[in-house]
Amino acid sequence: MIDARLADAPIDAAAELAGFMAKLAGEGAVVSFVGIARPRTRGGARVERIFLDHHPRLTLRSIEEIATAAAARFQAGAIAAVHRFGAVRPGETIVFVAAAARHRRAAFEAADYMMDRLKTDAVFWKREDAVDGVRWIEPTDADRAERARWSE
Amino acid sequence: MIDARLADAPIDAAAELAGFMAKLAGEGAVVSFVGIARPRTRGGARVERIFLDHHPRLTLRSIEEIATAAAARFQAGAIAAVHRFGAVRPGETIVFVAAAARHRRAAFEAADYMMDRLKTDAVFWKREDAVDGVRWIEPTDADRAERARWSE
Amino acid sequence: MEIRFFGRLGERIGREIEIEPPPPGCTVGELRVLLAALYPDAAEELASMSTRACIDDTIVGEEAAVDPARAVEFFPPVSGG
Amino acid sequence: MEIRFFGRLGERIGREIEIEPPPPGCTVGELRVLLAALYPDAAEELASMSTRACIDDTIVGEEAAVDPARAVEFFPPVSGG
Repeated sequence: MIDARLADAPIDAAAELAGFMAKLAGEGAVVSFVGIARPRTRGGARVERIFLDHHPRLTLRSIEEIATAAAARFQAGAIAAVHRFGAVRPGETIVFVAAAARHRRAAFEAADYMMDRLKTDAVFWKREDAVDGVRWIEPTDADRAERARWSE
Repeated sequence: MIDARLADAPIDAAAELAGFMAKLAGEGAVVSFVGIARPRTRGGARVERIFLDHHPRLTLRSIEEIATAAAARFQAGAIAAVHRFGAVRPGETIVFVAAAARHRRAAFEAADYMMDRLKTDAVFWKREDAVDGVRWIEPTDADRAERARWSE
Repeated sequence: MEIRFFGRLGERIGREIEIEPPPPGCTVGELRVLLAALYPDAAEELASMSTRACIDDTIVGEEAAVDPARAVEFFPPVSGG
Repeated sequence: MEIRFFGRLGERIGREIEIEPPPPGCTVGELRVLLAALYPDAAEELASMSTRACIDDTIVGEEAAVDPARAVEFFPPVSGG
């Protein structure tokens, strides 16, 4: 069961978790990750909003590909990946992922893997609008290093 | 902010996540783990219930200690650890943990650490009542190996 | 005095029993022997060093003095959650 | 024909523009040169190989043929989510 979606309105992480758990079929372990838009830039300036430009088809396709790869690689019985696009205010949930598996190690790894890939490979173009200016963002070196952990 | 609790009734994981997120103060990453009582023993027999015997003070103290250690070790700004005791039916949530941190790696590790320690060090005595008999359970070799990953 | 048992031992013997206070100077190790005589079905577990003794919420060793005013608790190995 | 831009390029040029169909046989590489002349402020990014070209939802190389009936899209490096 793979549920990959784009959201144009704030994501309610608790409602997502409830919906995800309602569909489980005997898995003993559920790991979820919630990413929340940060109130400050790396430099410390107040962020007014994040703008996530996206592609009408390829963005969702990239999320589906990551979710499907996580399910297969970690034998996760259920996977969810929900991502905002458009304008996101600080404090709003920007991404929710969940993985359910028989054992907790697989559930942790599937969620961790999805986040590392979403942070580098998902088809978004992210702009940070802060009080000190507007910046288009690329994956950080830390993001690339996390992503590299999963290379075969 | 550390919230360690015992629960004598089913845990509502989504409500726990909602309550946890409502108390955050700017952390960008939240990882939660939900453990669900399994419907089958390792041998495949149907489980009628899990019974978690606990100590009136030391059980909660052990959970508090694990939560506090996770917060300190991973600089997690917020930690929750909620555990059932008494009789638990298959499909019911037996444990909920959550960790919030500035960055996702710390949040993942804090939740992972708490689960590995709860599965071996939490003061519970677990009995599995299955259709083929009643068994008192001890940590598995896999549980001990997971726990050992965090030894200094 | 009060003695309490948890887990498998609690199931076998009961959560709490009241026994005659042991003689002054009795140690935890001697209390195990005394209890094993009262509950031969649980003798092996009572004698096992994997069964820990606890007084006032603190794990104690075999030489710890038994005070009839302070309950002694016996814990089989914990299972974790 | 339709050309679409995303991310920083979309902000600079606009999401979608309509241009005169390029001459038959035009490649994606030649289209970049043509667009750079139209949008000198974006010339550097249009020429950069880190800006990928995409036709029919598939990333294509510099030698790919431009068909006026099929929009070409230009993607700066993705940021991830």
